[in-house]
Amino acid sequence: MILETLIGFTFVAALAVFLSPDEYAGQLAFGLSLLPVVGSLYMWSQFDATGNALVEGGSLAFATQIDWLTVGGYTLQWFVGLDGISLPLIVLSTVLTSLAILSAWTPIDVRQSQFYGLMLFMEANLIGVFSALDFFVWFVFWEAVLVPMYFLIGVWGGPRREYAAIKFFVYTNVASLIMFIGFMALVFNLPVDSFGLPAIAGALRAGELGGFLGLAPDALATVAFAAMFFGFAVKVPVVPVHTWLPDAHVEAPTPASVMLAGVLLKMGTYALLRFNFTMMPDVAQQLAVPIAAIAVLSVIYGAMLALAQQDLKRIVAYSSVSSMGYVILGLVAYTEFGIGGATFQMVAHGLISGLMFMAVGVIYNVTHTRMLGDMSGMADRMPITTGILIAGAFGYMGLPLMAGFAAEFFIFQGSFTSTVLPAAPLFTAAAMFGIVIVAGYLLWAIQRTLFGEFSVETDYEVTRAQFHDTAPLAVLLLCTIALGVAPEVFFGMITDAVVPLLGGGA
Amino acid sequence: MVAVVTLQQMLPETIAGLLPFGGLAADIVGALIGAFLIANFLLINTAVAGPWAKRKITAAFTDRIAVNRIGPFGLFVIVADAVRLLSKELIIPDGADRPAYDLGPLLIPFSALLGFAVIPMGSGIQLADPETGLAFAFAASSIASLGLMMMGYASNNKYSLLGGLRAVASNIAYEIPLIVTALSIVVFTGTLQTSEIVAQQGEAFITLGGVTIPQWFAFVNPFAFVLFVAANLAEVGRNPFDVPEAPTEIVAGYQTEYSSVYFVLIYLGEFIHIFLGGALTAVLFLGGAAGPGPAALGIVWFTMKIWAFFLFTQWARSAIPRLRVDQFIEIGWKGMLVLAFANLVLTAVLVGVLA
Amino acid sequence: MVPPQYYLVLAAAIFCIGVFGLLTRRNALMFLMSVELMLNAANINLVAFSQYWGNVTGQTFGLFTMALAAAEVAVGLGIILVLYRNFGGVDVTDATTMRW
Amino acid sequence: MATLLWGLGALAPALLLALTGLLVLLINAVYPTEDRPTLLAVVSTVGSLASLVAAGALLTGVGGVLSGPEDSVTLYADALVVDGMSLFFSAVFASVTALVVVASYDYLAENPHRAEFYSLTLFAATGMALMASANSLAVAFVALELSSLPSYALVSFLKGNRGSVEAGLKYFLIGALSSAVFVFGISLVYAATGSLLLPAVASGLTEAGAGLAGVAGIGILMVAGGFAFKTASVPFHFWAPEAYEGAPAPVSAFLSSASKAAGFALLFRVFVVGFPLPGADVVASIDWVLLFQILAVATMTLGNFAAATQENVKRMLAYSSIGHAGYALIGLAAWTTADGGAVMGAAMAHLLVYGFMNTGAFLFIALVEHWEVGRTFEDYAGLGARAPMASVAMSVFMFSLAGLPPFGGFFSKYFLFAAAVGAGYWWLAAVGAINSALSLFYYSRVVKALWFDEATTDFELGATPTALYAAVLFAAVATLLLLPGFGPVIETAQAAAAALAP
Amino acid sequence: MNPWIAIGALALMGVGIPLGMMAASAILRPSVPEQGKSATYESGEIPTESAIGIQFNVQYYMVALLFVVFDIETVLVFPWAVIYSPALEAGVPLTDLLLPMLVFIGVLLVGLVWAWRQGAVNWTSSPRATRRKTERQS
Repeated sequence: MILETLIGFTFVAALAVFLSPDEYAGQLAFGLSLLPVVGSLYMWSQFDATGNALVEGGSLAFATQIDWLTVGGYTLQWFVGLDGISLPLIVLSTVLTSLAILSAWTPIDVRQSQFYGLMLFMEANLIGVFSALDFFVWFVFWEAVLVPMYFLIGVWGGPRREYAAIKFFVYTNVASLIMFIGFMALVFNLPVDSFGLPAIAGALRAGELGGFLGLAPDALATVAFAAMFFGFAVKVPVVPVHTWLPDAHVEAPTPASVMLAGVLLKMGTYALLRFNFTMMPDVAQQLAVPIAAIAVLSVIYGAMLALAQQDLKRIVAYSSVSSMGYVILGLVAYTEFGIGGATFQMVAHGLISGLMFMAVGVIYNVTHTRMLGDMSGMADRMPITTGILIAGAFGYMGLPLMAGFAAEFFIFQGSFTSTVLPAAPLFTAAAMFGIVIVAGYLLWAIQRTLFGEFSVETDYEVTRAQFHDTAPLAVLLLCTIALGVAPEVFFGMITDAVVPLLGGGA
Repeated sequence: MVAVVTLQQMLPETIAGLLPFGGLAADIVGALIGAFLIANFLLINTAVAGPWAKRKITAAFTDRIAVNRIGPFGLFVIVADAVRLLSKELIIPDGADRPAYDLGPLLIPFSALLGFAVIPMGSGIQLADPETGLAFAFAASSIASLGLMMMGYASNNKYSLLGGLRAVASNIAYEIPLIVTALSIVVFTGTLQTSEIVAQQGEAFITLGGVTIPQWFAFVNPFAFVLFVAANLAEVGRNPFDVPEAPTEIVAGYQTEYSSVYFVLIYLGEFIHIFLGGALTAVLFLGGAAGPGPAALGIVWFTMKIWAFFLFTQWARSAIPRLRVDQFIEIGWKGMLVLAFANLVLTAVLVGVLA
Repeated sequence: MVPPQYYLVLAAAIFCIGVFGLLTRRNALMFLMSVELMLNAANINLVAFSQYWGNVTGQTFGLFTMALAAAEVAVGLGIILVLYRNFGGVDVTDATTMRW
Repeated sequence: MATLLWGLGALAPALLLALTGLLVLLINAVYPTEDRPTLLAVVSTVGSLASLVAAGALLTGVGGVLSGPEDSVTLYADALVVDGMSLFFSAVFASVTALVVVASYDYLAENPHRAEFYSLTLFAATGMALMASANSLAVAFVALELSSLPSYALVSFLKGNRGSVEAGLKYFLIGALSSAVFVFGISLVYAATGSLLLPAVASGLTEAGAGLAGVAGIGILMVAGGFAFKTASVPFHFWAPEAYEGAPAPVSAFLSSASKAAGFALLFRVFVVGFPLPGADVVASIDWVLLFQILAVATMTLGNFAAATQENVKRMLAYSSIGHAGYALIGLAAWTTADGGAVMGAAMAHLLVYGFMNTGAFLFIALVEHWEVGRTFEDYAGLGARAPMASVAMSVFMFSLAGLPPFGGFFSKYFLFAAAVGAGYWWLAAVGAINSALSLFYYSRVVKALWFDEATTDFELGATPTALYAAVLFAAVATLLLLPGFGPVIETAQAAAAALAP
Repeated sequence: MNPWIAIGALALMGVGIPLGMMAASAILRPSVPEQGKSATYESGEIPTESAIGIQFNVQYYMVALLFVVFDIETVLVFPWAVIYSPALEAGVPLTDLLLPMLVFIGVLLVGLVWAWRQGAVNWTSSPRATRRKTERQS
């Protein structure tokens, strides 16, 4: 019941904050958001699941399974539970949400209660997405995450917020529709009587898929895989369907982009792992080459684009596109280290990109510009912030003893030794080349903005950021370092959940 | 009982029987002759009633001596009046709405006459006896209000328009009580066939000291009788309900602009209408043509009954003051309607409980 | 006895006349009359075939149809009255504050 | 006597509505001069809620009239039938009526004819409840008129408002025309079959009215036309935008939700029970499944595309309700004698959910009209900041109408389309899905206007109308709760629909 | 024989006799057209504008609507009244015969009472009349 309690409490908290007066909304929201953090950490401490939730033989933690309704021979259930893959992401979402709320105190100055209410609403749905094990429960939460983000971008965003919000909404909804249709095409041709993901995964892995509209089972599986891959790829996003991301990030207010980069992107990769790569491993392995190609393309192309940007936020945004490329590469490698590292990278990148966006936001709060050319020598005035920003950048570059390093190391090790991916070393090498570019543009950007002697055109005195701005940065940095030093805390349970997947393949 | 029961031969059949030839031709000729006879019978009644009896009665009420020059008791004044009126010039007012202006006067005697088609007049004099006789009689008699409206509207005269409107208002206000009251009788009889209704009134109601009172519905349900007569007064537009004409308010209302033969027709129609009201009263409440003596005397009794109703209207005309229009309408909707429904429901309940 | 097809033809003809009037007249009252015509066409069918089938269902329904037609006219006249008050006419094409 | 009273019990949902209407009239007759807003509103609300409770109770077998949604009883020489379907729809009508009555308490703030409004609404609802349980074409016609005539008066209720009068006129003209067509169609069907009772009509069609087969076909077509008017679907749809835009917003809510649902209730019953599909033994009928496939596609496409081009929110909603009529038509368009229950039940469930979300949307418009803000998307700008709760509710309605999770509209649409796929008409579901995706565009315009855009003019909202607010919020909560609580709804609906199939 | 033949014949008479009288008068009567003779009568004054299309008391309209309602209802009562006693003799229970009609009339009466209290059947509502009414009540 703890999961339901968590989700329900967060919904109630969202409503309470929504109705609270604007002055206290921020403090109230932060206070309330601490409880989910405690809850998720408690679940972590009590975590006792083994194996993968969708593969037979796995056991779930904190699972509940209640019949919801039965229509046309299909039973819908309220079915939630955790395994080694979902727990880290839930911890990530709760932690990141409360830090994002903290970081929103300064920049958000209108309609605060609505803003924080939406943030908590989104958090509740995120917990749902990462814990749902029935397709409809999962889909409802999945779609429900989009709504608050739509409002967060559209109401509190920058000058072109409406364009960005609607672009984000349309992209993701169309993607969801295609994915939905693909999945339905699968389910209606499976001998299952419920939408429980384990049942469907079991049936699919057992190859019980039937034909539809004259399509042979294999062809149908391929089509559905493609549809679902597309649907999730838009969320990830990977090149070439990434174009909504920079707009959304640039226009979104800092806390929103923190959530977007830190958690929402992970929904895409999480879903890819859960649906495509868990349920249809053989199709995935047939399509390994194109997928890996897309992944590498995202890595390189995203990095290149980042290199070409003037806007700090755009730089981070594109860099996260390239980081997501690593995740997909790790997934398609189908090795313990590959998928495990990909999952670990989700968490790591969540923390680091959150850190980066937050730091950029802090600087923006003070200078009201994000353009490289407009500022330099920030280090003189904001030593702490800049220090943390530099640390984060190194984390991005995969500096040892940081989470990024661990994640990318795992991924590359996994993909290098991949058996299902032809010419794996080639792809790996190409992706590694991405790191060089990352290092390049980040160092260059930092050098231009933070060092040199101070100059910003402002009509007021640039001072240090307030404590509640820098505190979340510090916390995130600590987390990053902690994960980098001791990846086992998550990696153990992740690999435990990943190993069963590999048995099913080929 | 709902089945068609022809109690006796209809008048046309009798005539057709006398004709040398048979078949459809005989039916048609017989019908025409019968219709002609009945129409003329009514014309005679009206001729006596209109120019002569009306004046005599009014004079008697006002303690005068009316027409007494031409012929015995001035009876020939009828002829004189007829010639006088027919030979008057016909003046069509400016801006009269022409076809309507001419049709109106035609409709009134037409509707009144048509109503008589189903009335059993005793001694086997009845033109037709359809299953829906009563409904037909009411339907035919209410065509008149259409004519009144046409006249009032087509005369292009404000008094006439008011008169026409009032006429329609009065007709619609009192037609429902009239019909509903009649229905309370139908609840007894279970049929709309006039002859059947009359026949059922032949049975004995109660015997008081050797005198057998027939089951006339006037005795069975006097309340309905009173209502019916009152509503009938309004329908034929006589005092105290002659608001539509109201010569002292709106100078004869819808007939203000009519002269010569049109005036005659309107007059004729109104009197036949009075007789029709009397006939319906007789059929529904007074045992139709029933009376002491041989059945052959039926027509006499019938004539007496409708004349009695005529006398009643004339008495009312001379004795009772006219209502104001607002009182008139409100009595209709607030008084008569409610009473009529109360009567209907009560009758139904009683019939149901007693039966 | 008249074969039923004749009644059908008659009713159809009256119905079509009603439709024609409905399409050609712009006066709301004319519109009402045309609708009455169409309803009466239906009544002809009902009564005729009530005799043809030998049950009174059709006739009874004819009564109801009349009643409802009258009620419809009552409401319609009310609406036309307010139409006259608001638009100063009973031409259905006068009332165009909203585009079709 | 027993049968009579028992029948009264079985018809309680309809009778309660009618009695409440009469009671309202009596109250107004007792106080003809001063109006008693609270008393009237309370009486009407209690009455409609009582009807709702009665429907629910009968549906769950209380009173022993029905054993369950699949059971059915016929009353009064089979002229009326009370079964799961009729009670299901009665519940819809009752709840919509309750919402509308509560909402109009504020909307009619200084209108002297409050009592007339309430009684007309209740009488129309009575007619709808009777439509849902009509087992004879005669009752069908009478009930249809009983629900239509008060609606004409309601649409043109604001006597001084030209828009309202014009709307009433157009609604009335089309309504009179279509009712004439409807009754002529009935007369033709009677000519061919010699009966008006639906089962008898069905058997009459199977035994073939000799040379009158064609007549029956034309009659069925005309009857379908009459229904097209009531449900505001092609080809008798064009009154809807005018009527909904001009009418007082609560009335628009009432018509576009309850009246439409009533039309569908009757449509489903008449065609499934009365007009068997042409087959081996059926000679005199038409393939109405094909007919409704054409109508459904035409209706939903036309409605959605027209809605996408509107500037006036109320008019947009009117067109969108035409589109939803198209979705509900799938209930017949995908009908198969084998398992029509699934798809038709899904359509019924969709109509129920639609009843809440669409009523709520129109009531929000009523709220805005009450504040005299304006009618176009631009006028709605900035409302989100001024009336957050109501705007949240409106956003809920919009997303739910578009069929997005996590709202009731998602499930009702999903199960409708899934049932269509299950019945083999996957292309119908595809068209529906495409239309829903399109509808998201114009629904989100409202949300965008509410929350994103800044108010062009700095306006202030008047005092908060409590009852109207309560109605809107209640509708929103219902729309939300219909997602987790969808189970019983869809199960009841499908059981009832399956029981309907011969 | 079919009664309607006879009725038709009487209808013929009903049209024929008036037409005959018209013809007779057409032969007898003079025609002297004269200025002002054909002016409509308005108490001897020069008539003002035409009487067609003048506005009159809206109460006429109210009454007409009331009539429509009750006339229709009479149409529906007719068959009931006819079959009432035969059905009783056929042994139909009284309640089944009577109650529906009572309910029907009851509903109508509610309508009538409402219209009454709304003043739909009050012809004049002049302030003087109402004042007198109130005085009478007090």
